[in-house]
Amino acid sequence: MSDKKGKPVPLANEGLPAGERGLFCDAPPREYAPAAKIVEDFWNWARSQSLWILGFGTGCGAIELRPLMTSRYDMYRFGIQPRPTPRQSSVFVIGGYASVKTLKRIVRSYEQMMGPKFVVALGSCTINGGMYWDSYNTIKRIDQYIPVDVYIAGCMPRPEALLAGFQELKRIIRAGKAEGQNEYARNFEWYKANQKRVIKDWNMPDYNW
Amino acid sequence: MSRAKIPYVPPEERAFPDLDSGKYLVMWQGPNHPGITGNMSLRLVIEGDSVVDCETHVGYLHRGFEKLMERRLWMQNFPLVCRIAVPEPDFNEYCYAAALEELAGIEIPEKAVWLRTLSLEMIRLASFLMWIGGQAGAFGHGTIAQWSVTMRDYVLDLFEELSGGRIYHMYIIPGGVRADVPPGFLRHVLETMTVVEQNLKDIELVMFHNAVMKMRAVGLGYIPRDWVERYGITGPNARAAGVRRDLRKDRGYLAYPRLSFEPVVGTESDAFERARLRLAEMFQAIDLIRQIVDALPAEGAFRERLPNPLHWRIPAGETYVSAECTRGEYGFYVVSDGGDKPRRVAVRGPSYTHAVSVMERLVRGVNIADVAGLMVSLHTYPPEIER
Amino acid sequence: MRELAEKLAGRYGAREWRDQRRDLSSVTVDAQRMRDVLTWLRDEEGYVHLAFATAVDEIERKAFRLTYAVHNHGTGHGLLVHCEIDRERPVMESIHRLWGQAWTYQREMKEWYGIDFPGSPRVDEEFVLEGWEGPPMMRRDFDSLAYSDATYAERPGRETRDPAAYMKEKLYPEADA
Amino acid sequence: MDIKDIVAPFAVWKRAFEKPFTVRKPIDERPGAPRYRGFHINDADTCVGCGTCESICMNKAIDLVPVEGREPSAGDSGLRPRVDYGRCCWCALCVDVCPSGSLGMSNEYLWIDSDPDVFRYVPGVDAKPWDGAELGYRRAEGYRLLDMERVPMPETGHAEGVKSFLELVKGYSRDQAEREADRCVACGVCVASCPAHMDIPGYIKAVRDGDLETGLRLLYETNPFPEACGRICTRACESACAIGSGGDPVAIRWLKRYIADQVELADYGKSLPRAEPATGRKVAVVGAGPGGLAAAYYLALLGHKVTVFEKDEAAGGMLRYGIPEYRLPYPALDKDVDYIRSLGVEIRYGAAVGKDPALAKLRKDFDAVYLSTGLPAAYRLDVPGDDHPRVLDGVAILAAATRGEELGLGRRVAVVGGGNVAMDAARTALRHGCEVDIVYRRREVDMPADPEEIREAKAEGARLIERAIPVRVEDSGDGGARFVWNEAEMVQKEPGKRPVPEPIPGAVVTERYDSVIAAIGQGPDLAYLTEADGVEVRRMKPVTDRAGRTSVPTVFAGGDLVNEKKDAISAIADGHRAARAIDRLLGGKGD
Repeated sequence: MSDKKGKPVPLANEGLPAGERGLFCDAPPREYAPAAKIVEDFWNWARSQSLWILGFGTGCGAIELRPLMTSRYDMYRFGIQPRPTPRQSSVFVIGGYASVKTLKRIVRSYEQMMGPKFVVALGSCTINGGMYWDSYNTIKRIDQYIPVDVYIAGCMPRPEALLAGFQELKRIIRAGKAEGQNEYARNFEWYKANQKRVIKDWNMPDYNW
Repeated sequence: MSRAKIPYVPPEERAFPDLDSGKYLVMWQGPNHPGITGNMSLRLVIEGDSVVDCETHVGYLHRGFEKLMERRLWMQNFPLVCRIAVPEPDFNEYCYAAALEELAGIEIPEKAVWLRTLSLEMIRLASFLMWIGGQAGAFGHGTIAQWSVTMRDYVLDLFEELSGGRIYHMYIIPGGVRADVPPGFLRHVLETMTVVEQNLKDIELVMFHNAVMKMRAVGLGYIPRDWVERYGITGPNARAAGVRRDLRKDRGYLAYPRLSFEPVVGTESDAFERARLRLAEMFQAIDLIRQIVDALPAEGAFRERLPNPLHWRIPAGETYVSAECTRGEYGFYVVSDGGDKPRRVAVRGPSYTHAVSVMERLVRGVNIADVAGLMVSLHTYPPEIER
Repeated sequence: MRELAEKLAGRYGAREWRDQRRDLSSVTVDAQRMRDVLTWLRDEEGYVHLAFATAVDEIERKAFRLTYAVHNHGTGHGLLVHCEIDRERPVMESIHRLWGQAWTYQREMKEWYGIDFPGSPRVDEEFVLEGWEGPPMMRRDFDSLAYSDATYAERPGRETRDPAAYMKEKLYPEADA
Repeated sequence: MDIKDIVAPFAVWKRAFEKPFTVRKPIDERPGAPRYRGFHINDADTCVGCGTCESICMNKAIDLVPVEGREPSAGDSGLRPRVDYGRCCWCALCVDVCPSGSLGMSNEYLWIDSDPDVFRYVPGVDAKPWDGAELGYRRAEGYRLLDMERVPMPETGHAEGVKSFLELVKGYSRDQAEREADRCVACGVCVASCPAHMDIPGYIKAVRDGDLETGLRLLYETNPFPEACGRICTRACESACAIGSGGDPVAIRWLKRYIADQVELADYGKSLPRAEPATGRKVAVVGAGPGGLAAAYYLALLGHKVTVFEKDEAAGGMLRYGIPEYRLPYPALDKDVDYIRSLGVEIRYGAAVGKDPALAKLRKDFDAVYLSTGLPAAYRLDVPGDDHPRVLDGVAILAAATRGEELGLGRRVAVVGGGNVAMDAARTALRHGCEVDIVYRRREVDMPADPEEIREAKAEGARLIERAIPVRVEDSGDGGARFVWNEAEMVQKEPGKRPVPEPIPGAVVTERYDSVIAAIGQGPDLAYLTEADGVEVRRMKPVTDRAGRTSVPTVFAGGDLVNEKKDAISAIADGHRAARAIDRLLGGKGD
């Protein structure tokens, strides 16, 4: 488990027999190669119509997702619904501030998500630290660690603002400009370096980077 | 459906199952899991489908409030404190404001007393409405949340009208409250209460006269009477165990001594009983809100003059102010060294006990499918554990 | 209350009794008698509820002041029991056998202040932090802002001007010349 | 469990026929509540750029930035707050605290962007869709985080005050001073307006902290006349005070006085800097008014040997001879002067430069000369008959009162003029039991005197005659004078300029007075400047640069003689600047 002194943890497959090393993922994420324009446009349209949100309440912004997913705002009618696991989700909502401990889970969940995937960041805290700008345990800019497609200002943004944010995300997706996932693949080393700079207990079970 | 009586095991004596024996499975529930309240996690050790051991892991929401508060002026902390417990920020605001007023020797105007009480009861109702949706959802009953969260939103609309904020109201400011009620507000309150009450009656019918709910919740998470003292359990969790304790009565703060209500006390102390008790407290909150609306003085100041917030110094001293929130005893321990910033602020959230010590103990022997229901039935908010 | 104050003083040498409110008092005892005091208060005087336990960094006095808040439901009276321990070698007797939730407070104090409670369950495990390499962060000599600035990148482009300095620069720059 | 538990849940179905909770178009149908705390709005013209919003913001979300087309001016820093929505928590403390009340919040809550760098703007300057929003959070009526009312100054009532020359203003007690100092937000907007650029926020903080030694030290850094200025300063700072943009300005002058009053002269030395080692250079200062003595003080601090030449028999200049005792008691002035003298400044009384000694001699005997001779010569009324023996000079009357001479004003007195000297003369006359008419050619609002002075003169019983243009003075034949004036109306001659009085034909009024006191202004007496000295003079003023250097390298000039403001604090500032320039001339560093 975690190394208390914060010394670099050995790679997870270190010392394993060669045959078992494959249990751990060594391959970095790849950029998505778009299909022919007309096909891709159709796919983008389809993607934009079914945004499946990962139900991970990373911060206080998650509280406004609850009204959004129930009858008053009813986001299902817009093709948005929460999913319990990253494997089924396409949208990651960063609900405000991210403590270092949560950031590690955010990174892991994000990497587990299937492409194409998008990130929506809520509130001041994700943009420039928000009210925790001087806290020792919260990061200030989420875009240093994972790519973000849409920001919604507010502390916290109301459900209506969230809906508007999702509409904006849909617009971007349809226009083929939601490039976060490719951004992450392109600048993987940079993101990893940033992540490792703040996450001292770097223990990601079945990844090897 | 017997109400299980769990033999007493001292909390510090854990089973420590032999994980290498092959009999057990270690499973993490959370932080990314629909069956967890907020952002925390449980490390469960499972044998078959029942839990034999549990460790709670908290800190995913740790922002270091208590450190940050030592860096900020007394008044600057006022917007900060409400963020400690997201679904019901007002208790933070009240405890912090009351502690400052006590240390600085400030008496707040009568009208502020009533408006604070109104605000606290409204958020109590809102918080319970949010909770009941979660409780029903944890037992596979999704409809309730569709109703109750909307009801909560109606209460939040009232807050928006009163204070200008939906979630973080920042209304109870040291010295009083920030604004008087807007015109027509009290009528809106009464109208909303009628709607909420109507819906709560439906919820009661559907959720509490429900075979599935009874089969799953009755007997789940039984808290023996003597655990209340042993673990420092407060609020509905304690009252459901038959302990008649309610700070609103016992401490008699704000306008509560002048309101007519009796703490709701249960007997059976299981998840079902706690849910029923909270439902009764929701009706009670509606009743209290109506009483407050009746008694609210029409005239008068709503705020006491304070020194310039930029150089406000509070005389050296310490105090602990507590209030009865939906989960139990919420308290602020504030130490001043006579400077313009707090020397130390410690926040006592009821979830600290309920979600860690009590949860770890209660979850043993529970079916994994019921862990979420049990957790919700303790009504915990992780941000107040780790601050 | 007077009576309790005298009993505490007589039995345990408690001092500095102060009534903060009608229903809240504070008292100081020696650290090595704290456990006895709390046991006695719980078992004999009805202070059965431990509301919280925490520490205050008295860095000027090179001490940690520990506070245990106990409450008597019968009389509705709360008591803040203080004791001081050495800041250089902070060790305190554990009370996890007195209250079932005390170990979390002790775990918290261990992580946040570096106060050790030998024998307390999981006291050496990380509590809210993960991979923390700095000093215990609630100590007053730990500068949160400096740490944050050094560790977490800020969005560039922020710059502010002091009104007095700006007006000087614009209106009477020669004053220093 | 009974049958009800099976059946009851089906009650849900009745909801199928009810109106759904769902909001059809949430964004359009649900604007923020009237009090909603949305994005900021700011009335950039009302805003004074004091930065109190920045100070109260716990998130460091607010920066003060220069904005285009807005330059600093008195009482406005020219900066405007920029809000970073990567920090803001919408607590609206900035709105609650804003002294001018310019800051507010709209009820707009939608701002979505893919670029995280856009979330900051200057409200009221950078155009946004929510500019001018009617709805949104405003500070509630009767609710302010800052106290907008000044702590009242204890004063002798007018009925009582007019009977004697005792000081009217009693001064703050410790508690009052600390409460008043607490109102300051330490923005520093006032500093630019003070001619001496005193560290006003600094010494107010010292009052707040009860640290009067630091306070005194800060005062003396820029002003060696705190007792005098704490009473009679024209206080441009208070007009610039940010708190004053929405309430009573902080009583900066009274707080200065409080510091000086509280510290005994014997204790001054403990907190004030000591003089540098003697440099052996000698400087002559002409005129022991505030400007001259200020120069002397700073020169002495720098280690120079200073000799002050004063034509009168006591030091203080206009502070002593022009300002009545009830406003500035002599012991207070003496305290300031005595401290300056304690640094080794020598004052030669009765030494009228020009007669004895001549300026040329000073230039020869001293390394530098500072001219601070002020404006001793009163202007005449400049109407026929202004040489009548009952037409008196206001400044001379005040000086005579200071010397304790018999004034012999008679019973009815007219004071002509609308400045502070006129008010002082009127109130002095009132204290000598006269009936006083103040005759002014424009309206009361046009008077250059301090509004407070005008108010008090009227309260003490002076009658104000506005819009009266003097025509002539005649002898009344019974030892008095008949003063004749023409009533006037105010005419706006040029748009944008202030209106001028035009005589109404035929509306001539004649009143008999025992004395007519002319207080319409003073001019310099430059008789001591001979051509041989070579100091260039233009329009009755020695030509100087900002540091007071004249055309002759070793001769400096300042104070009322040179500057436009013609008040004590400007003279002090001139003296300080000149002292630094002289020090540099004499080989020092000048600080």
